[in-house]
Amino acid sequence: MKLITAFIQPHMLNDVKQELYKNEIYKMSVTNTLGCGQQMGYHESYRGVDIEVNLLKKIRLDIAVNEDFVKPTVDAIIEGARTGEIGDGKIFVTPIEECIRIRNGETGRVAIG
Amino acid sequence: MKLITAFIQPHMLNDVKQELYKNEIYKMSVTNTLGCGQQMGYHESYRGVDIEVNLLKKIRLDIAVNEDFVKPTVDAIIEGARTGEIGDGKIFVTPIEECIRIRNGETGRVAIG
Amino acid sequence: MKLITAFIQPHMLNDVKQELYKNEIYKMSVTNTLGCGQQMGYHESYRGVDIEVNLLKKIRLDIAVNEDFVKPTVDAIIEGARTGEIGDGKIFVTPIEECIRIRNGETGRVAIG
Amino acid sequence: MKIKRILILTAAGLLLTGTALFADDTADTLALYSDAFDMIWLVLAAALVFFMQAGFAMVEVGLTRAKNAGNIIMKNLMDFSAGAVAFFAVGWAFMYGSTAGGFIGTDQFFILGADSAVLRDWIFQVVFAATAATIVSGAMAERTKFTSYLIYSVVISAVIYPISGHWIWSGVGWLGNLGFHDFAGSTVVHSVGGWAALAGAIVLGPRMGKYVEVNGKKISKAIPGHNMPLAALGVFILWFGWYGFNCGSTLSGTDLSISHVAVTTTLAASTGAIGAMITSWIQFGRPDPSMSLNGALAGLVGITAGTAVVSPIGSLIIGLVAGILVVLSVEFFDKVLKIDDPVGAVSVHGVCGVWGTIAVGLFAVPGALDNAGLFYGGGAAQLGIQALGAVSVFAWVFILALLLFTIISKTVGLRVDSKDELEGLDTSEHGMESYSGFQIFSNM
Amino acid sequence: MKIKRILILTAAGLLLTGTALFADDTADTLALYSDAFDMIWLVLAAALVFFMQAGFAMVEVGLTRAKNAGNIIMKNLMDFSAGAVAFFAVGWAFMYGSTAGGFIGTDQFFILGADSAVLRDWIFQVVFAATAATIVSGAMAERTKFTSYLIYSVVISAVIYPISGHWIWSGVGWLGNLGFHDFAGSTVVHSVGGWAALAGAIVLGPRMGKYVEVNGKKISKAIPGHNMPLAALGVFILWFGWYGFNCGSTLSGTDLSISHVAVTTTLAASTGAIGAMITSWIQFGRPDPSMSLNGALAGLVGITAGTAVVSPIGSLIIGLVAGILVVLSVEFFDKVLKIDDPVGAVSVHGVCGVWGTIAVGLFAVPGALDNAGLFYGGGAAQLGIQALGAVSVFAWVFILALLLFTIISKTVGLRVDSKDELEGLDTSEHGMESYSGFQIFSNM
Amino acid sequence: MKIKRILILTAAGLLLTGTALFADDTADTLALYSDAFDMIWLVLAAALVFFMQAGFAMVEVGLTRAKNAGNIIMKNLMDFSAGAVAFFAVGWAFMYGSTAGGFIGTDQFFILGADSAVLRDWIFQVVFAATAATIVSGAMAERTKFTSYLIYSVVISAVIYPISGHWIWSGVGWLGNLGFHDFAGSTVVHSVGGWAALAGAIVLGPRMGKYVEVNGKKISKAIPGHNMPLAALGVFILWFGWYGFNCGSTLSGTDLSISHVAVTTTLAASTGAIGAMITSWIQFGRPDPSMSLNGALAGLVGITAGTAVVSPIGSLIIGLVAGILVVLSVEFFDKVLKIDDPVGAVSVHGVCGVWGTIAVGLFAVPGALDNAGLFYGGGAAQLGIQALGAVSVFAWVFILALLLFTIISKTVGLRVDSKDELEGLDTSEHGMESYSGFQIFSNM
Ligand SMILES: Nc1ncnc2c1ncn2[C@@H]1O[C@H](COP(=O)(O)OP(=O)(O)O)[C@@H](O)[C@H]1O
Ligand SMILES: Nc1ncnc2c1ncn2[C@@H]1O[C@H](COP(=O)(O)OP(=O)(O)O)[C@@H](O)[C@H]1O
Ligand SMILES: Nc1ncnc2c1ncn2[C@@H]1O[C@H](COP(=O)(O)OP(=O)(O)O)[C@@H](O)[C@H]1O
Repeated sequence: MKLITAFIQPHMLNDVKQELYKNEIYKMSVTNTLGCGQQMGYHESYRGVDIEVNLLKKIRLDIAVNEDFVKPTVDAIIEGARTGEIGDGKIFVTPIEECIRIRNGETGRVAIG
Repeated sequence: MKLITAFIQPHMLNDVKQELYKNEIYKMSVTNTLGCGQQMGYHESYRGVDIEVNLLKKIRLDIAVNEDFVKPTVDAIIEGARTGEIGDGKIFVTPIEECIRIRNGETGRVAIG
Repeated sequence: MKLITAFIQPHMLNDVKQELYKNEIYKMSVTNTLGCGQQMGYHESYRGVDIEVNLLKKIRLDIAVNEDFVKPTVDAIIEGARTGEIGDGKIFVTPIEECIRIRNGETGRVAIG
Repeated sequence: MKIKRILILTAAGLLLTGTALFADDTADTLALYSDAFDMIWLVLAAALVFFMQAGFAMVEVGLTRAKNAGNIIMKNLMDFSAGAVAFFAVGWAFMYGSTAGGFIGTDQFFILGADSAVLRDWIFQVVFAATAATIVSGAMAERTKFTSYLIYSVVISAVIYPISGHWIWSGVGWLGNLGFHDFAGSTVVHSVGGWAALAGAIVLGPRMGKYVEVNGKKISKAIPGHNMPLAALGVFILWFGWYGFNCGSTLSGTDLSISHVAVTTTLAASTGAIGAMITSWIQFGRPDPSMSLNGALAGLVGITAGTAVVSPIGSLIIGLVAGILVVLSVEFFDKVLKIDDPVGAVSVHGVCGVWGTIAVGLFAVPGALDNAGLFYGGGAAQLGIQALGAVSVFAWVFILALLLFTIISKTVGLRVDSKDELEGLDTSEHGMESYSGFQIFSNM
Repeated sequence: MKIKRILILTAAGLLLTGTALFADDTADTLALYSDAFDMIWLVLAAALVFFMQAGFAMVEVGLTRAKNAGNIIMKNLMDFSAGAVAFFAVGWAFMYGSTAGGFIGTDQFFILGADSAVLRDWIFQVVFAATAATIVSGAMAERTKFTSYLIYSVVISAVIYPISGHWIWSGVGWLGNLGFHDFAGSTVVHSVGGWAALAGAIVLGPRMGKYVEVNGKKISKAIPGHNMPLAALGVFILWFGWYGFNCGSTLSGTDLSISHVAVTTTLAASTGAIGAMITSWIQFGRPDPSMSLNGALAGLVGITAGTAVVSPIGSLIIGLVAGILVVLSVEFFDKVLKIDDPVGAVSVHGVCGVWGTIAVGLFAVPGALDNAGLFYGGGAAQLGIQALGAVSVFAWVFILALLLFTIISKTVGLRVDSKDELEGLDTSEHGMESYSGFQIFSNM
Repeated sequence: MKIKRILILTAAGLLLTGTALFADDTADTLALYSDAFDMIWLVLAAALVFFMQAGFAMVEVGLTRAKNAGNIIMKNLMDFSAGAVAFFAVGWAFMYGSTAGGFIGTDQFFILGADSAVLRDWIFQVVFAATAATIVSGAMAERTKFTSYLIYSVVISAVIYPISGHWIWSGVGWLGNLGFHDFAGSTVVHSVGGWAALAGAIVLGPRMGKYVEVNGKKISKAIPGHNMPLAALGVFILWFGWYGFNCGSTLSGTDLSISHVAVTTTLAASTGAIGAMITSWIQFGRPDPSMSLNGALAGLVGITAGTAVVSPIGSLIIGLVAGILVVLSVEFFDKVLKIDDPVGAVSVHGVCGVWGTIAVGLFAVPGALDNAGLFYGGGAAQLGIQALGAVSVFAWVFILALLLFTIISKTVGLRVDSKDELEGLDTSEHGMESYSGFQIFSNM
């Protein structure tokens, strides 16, 4: 089992969700985050004083899947989130050793979906 | 060392905390998140237009523990969070390779607790 | 590739960022979280009723790096976040199996930076 | 000669007529002006009192949780709207119609045939009725069924408030006849609201998680309000509106005691805030903002009855006591009686309303009423009447409201179910969120 | 004898003079007082109407997304500021200057040479002009270029509003001469704002993500507002300000119909809220807060034209219908016409403004106008005139505004680009955030 | 004959008596009405000015960080409450008691023996004193010890404000006697507040993180405010209240210059907002909301001194200049002097207060004062007096406040410790959070 963690542009979330749904991936967790990557920050100002904003608003997506679902999931995220511009974001895949469904205590592959 | 990540119902947090305390697990991190799982979303409406809410409010719990604490921790979470209904949530266990206490630079098993 | 996850005091974020920049680590994700560790909670009160606050405001930092960057990153975080007092926080290192840049599909070591 | 005499007579005659005509005209104009003073005074005061609805809404929203904000707003909006229609249909009639034995008014339903003076009085009175009604929503916040609240709103504005109001303010009511003095409504408005709130809070029971058993002992837990700036804004709006509430209660724009009322109102509010701040500082170790805000309101409620008959120094003391009282009372209801009143409505309006009513019997300056207050050597006569009034209105309102809420509870149900309460009433009752997009810990 | 006669004559003479002098003095004082009544009445009413700007700002902020809050505020602040200067320079002249054929005023630019009475009238009128102007910002929220909005503000306050205003309120306008009755501006102010808003919303097009193609059918998506407590506060402020708006429109502080106006205003607002609440309950299964808030405003807009000439019972009905209408109208514009109006400005001000105007022809009580309303047996005469007025003003405003927005759109551009819209106008237009530090899901 | 003559005489006599009686009655009524006008005018104006407290609270809350919101509210609530009691006890006496050499009042402590006219004046004056006091809290926000702020509040309301006020407004003060003109308090109220704020900000030092050394150079960092909608609401409330502030300062409800005051006030506020918007646009490349809001206030402060004596066109210019000035001044204090004033109180109230005072010497129309303004050919006489007044009050307030804050700083301490400042004053000073449940980046 793998945990797929993606950082994407907030306004791409809807498209990503649609792509995931198309691939029958319905389970995920979504968190607000601030990101600093290759994308340059931008400048705001407040009362005439410049603010360098280098932590940009991002969405963090966590999706736990079985091995065979890793590729479809990653592809779906890319499909939904890619614009080709800096700031599109990044995907990390990490191993999961165990997964438990709280409701009934099921574990492992069956619990993840 | 393992990282136990649980997604639970927001209003079960207190019960889960109590169960963890009972098992002498005091360290944890709590994050607000939105989740999409087996639990169906619900419908809100705004000014007469339907909104399908399929990202439900969830709490993400991260607890880093030594191996021998994995089971008690998982059990405590289940004990606190289970209602037997869809939406109860899920627990993921992932490996941690290193753990460092910032205060004094301690690492490994002693640092985690 | 490793994922370095640090929980630090909110007001140390700036210092940590400066230290990371010094070590040419520019990529990171920052999330608001609540933490419960060795640091005792404190007491607020509301309308005369005591509130025991044991979930303290923390910042969660996620930084994905290649192996050779693990030590500099950890050191930089410690440099920036350490005051020597309880509550300084903790760093966890977990393995990453894959990393993909959404923009161009690059994977692995080149994608992380 | 004759001609001259005739001339003189004619001149005098003309003079007479002219003067008379002029005098008539002038008298008419002066009468019109007198009416105009009362008109603009009462309509502006009514507008100010209306604005207090916004104040109540903001205080209640601010001192409760984010997940119920929309519901509270709806309750505040609709208790005014439904209440105004109810007061139009029957409330006014019960309050100011021809009396039946000093207990209830009996005509003028739908204020039919009202002239401009009656309409003026109605507009000034309806906002008072609405104030009494809306006080309750705070004490019943975060757990009451919306439909049930609507029913309650209509009943208090149509029946409960107007009848005790008739006793005191109709000019022919039994309490008023006894010499009971409540200038702007410490009892008529605030206590009525406060005691109805108490009944509601009792029948409803506390919010989930408010009182928790720890080692067999129920202890009170804090459920912090989510928006102090709005709560503070609400208090400032209420204080602002109170100038209409109290000063307007001269009922006349040519009554020069208006400034006296304004001064005592201001001073009592100030010492109320100071009193609550200091008390909270002593009790909890820190000056508590939400208590200090309550303190200002407590001072205002406290001075409302006696504002025209106590001296500025008297008002300082009345406000200070109200400020101290409100903190102790909030603690008492919460920690001892374990009655859950999220915004302190019972303490602010009920308890301090009674204090204000009683204070008239203590601080009334000589000459203002038939009897001076106890502290001015007037003996306990006025005090006794004031106490009688406070008790009578308490009994009337509390019993009726208890009945009303119990009936609602047994029939349509008074409380949302626990899942809905946890989730928040905005979603369950209105299917929406009040702070869409904001990330909020909804488990609190 | 002679002496006596002389004495008498002298006495009478003195008397005559004395009385005359006294009468003169008194008359002067009475005239001054009359002016003073009008002065304080209109200035206070103007202040109340000014405060409605805060109400509009809060309603619009509350019903839109957090990422555009600062932009909305800027629009509300600047449309008043720029509009006031424009109305000072030319607006007043076009509205109240000597008429050219009943169509437009032609002098008094910069209100030069104005005496205290004209200044008084100007201050009361400028806040009405600003109300008309600011209505539009809600309908055009979350996607309009700031510069373009500024241009629009100046044009509506300087030209569009004053000219149709001249037709009706100048005393010499063609519509007024026909007997068109719009007491406080259901048409003059609210419809003007509403129809300009409609034109703006059409030319602008909907917000991104508002209408989505699903299986070849465009369906409407909800874009929830981010702050219901502020929206509610805004409505309470507007309602409060409306006492200045409607009651002040007696234009005289000695007009005893003020209380009548206050009563009908209150009742219509109440039934407006009730009507919208019930309609939303039936239509959507739940009592919708934002719709109920709109309902109160709809009731207020609806009663504004007829407030002085309809009975309290009439006002109850007018408000109720407005409350029902506003919900249906919001749905119609959103779901059928697919015109995106984030706050419902077109429905509240345009549609209910027309309803209020028409309602005069239905509910005017006998004696109030030349013709009684249809329901009082006065026939359709007044109704016809009212309809004519509503249509004329619609045509004038809608066409001109359509033209104006199209020109702006083709030249400076009316809409921000899509990246900026997604990101939010606060950052793109003003380089700042409105809720710094708060964690907000900005993808909504 | 005799009888006839007697008849005539009697008739004339009767007539005389009747007329006299009637004249007496009428005169009494007219005098009462005159009092009534002043009464309702000043009490309503006072209520409006009181409401400005809410405006200040919201502006200050909005322009600072979420973690200090509750503290700011407490400061605003308590500076009024403590200040009102102080002004009651001694402030009024120092300001309006019998003069000692035109420098200080010496009797009427506790306004003992005040009749309705004095009470009326007191209520109108106390809200002005409170305005001066509350201005300071903004400049000292986010780092001041609550106890120390309380001490300051009492001293400014009891001593500093009343004494310079005595110089100008008592009718017997030395500055007033020289012909210094400050209609509603550009100097008396706003500059006093502004200069005390300056002293406070200097003694306190900047907030942590406001000025950072980069390469040996201190540069200014932005610390964004957390709630623009509330800041905007605050400005609208202040503007609304200003109609009471300025128009009420006629001190008479029968003074027909009220409308003139209302017009110049409105126009100056408008051009103030416009001026600041344009200046910020030029300076920073974008129209800045918080600066534009400051601009409206700057225009209002600027017009306050001259509102009754400058023409509408004059007011347009005064406001515009104030709007430009406020932006430049904010930048100057922040970037050049490195004095940290979170809400721009020094620039808005201090600098623009002086500008408004000086502007009287430039724009006073002929006939309004002894000397016309410089631009109307009246020479520099008035200008000189105005400048003298501005400088004297600056010296008086700034030195005294500097002393006061230094003493506080050396004794009880003026500033919270750095850990508390980082954590936020809500937790450290009041043990609570203002936005419980909201997820907020508290590291900002
Ligand atoms: N090495 C990393 N560690 C943690 N988060 C990262 C890392 N690289 C990227 N991110 C996250 O992904 C987001 C997008 O990164 P960005 O630099 O825009 O991607 P790209 O390199 O494809 O342009 C960042 O804002 C950050 O939140
Ligand atoms: N595969 C997954 N990947 C990421 N998060 C998940 C996954 N499955 C569940 N979750 C998280 O757990 C929450 C609870 O899931 P739910 O479907 O209600 O559990 P159950 O399957 O036991 O009913 C979800 O809302 C989501 O936040
Ligand atoms: N075992 C753990 N699991 C998850 N989070 C932890 C753990 N230990 C510490 N944390 C996080 O780190 C933060 C700092 O911990 P703290 O106890 O203050 O560190 P220290 O032990 O160095 O004093 C905590 O508030 C929590 O968010």
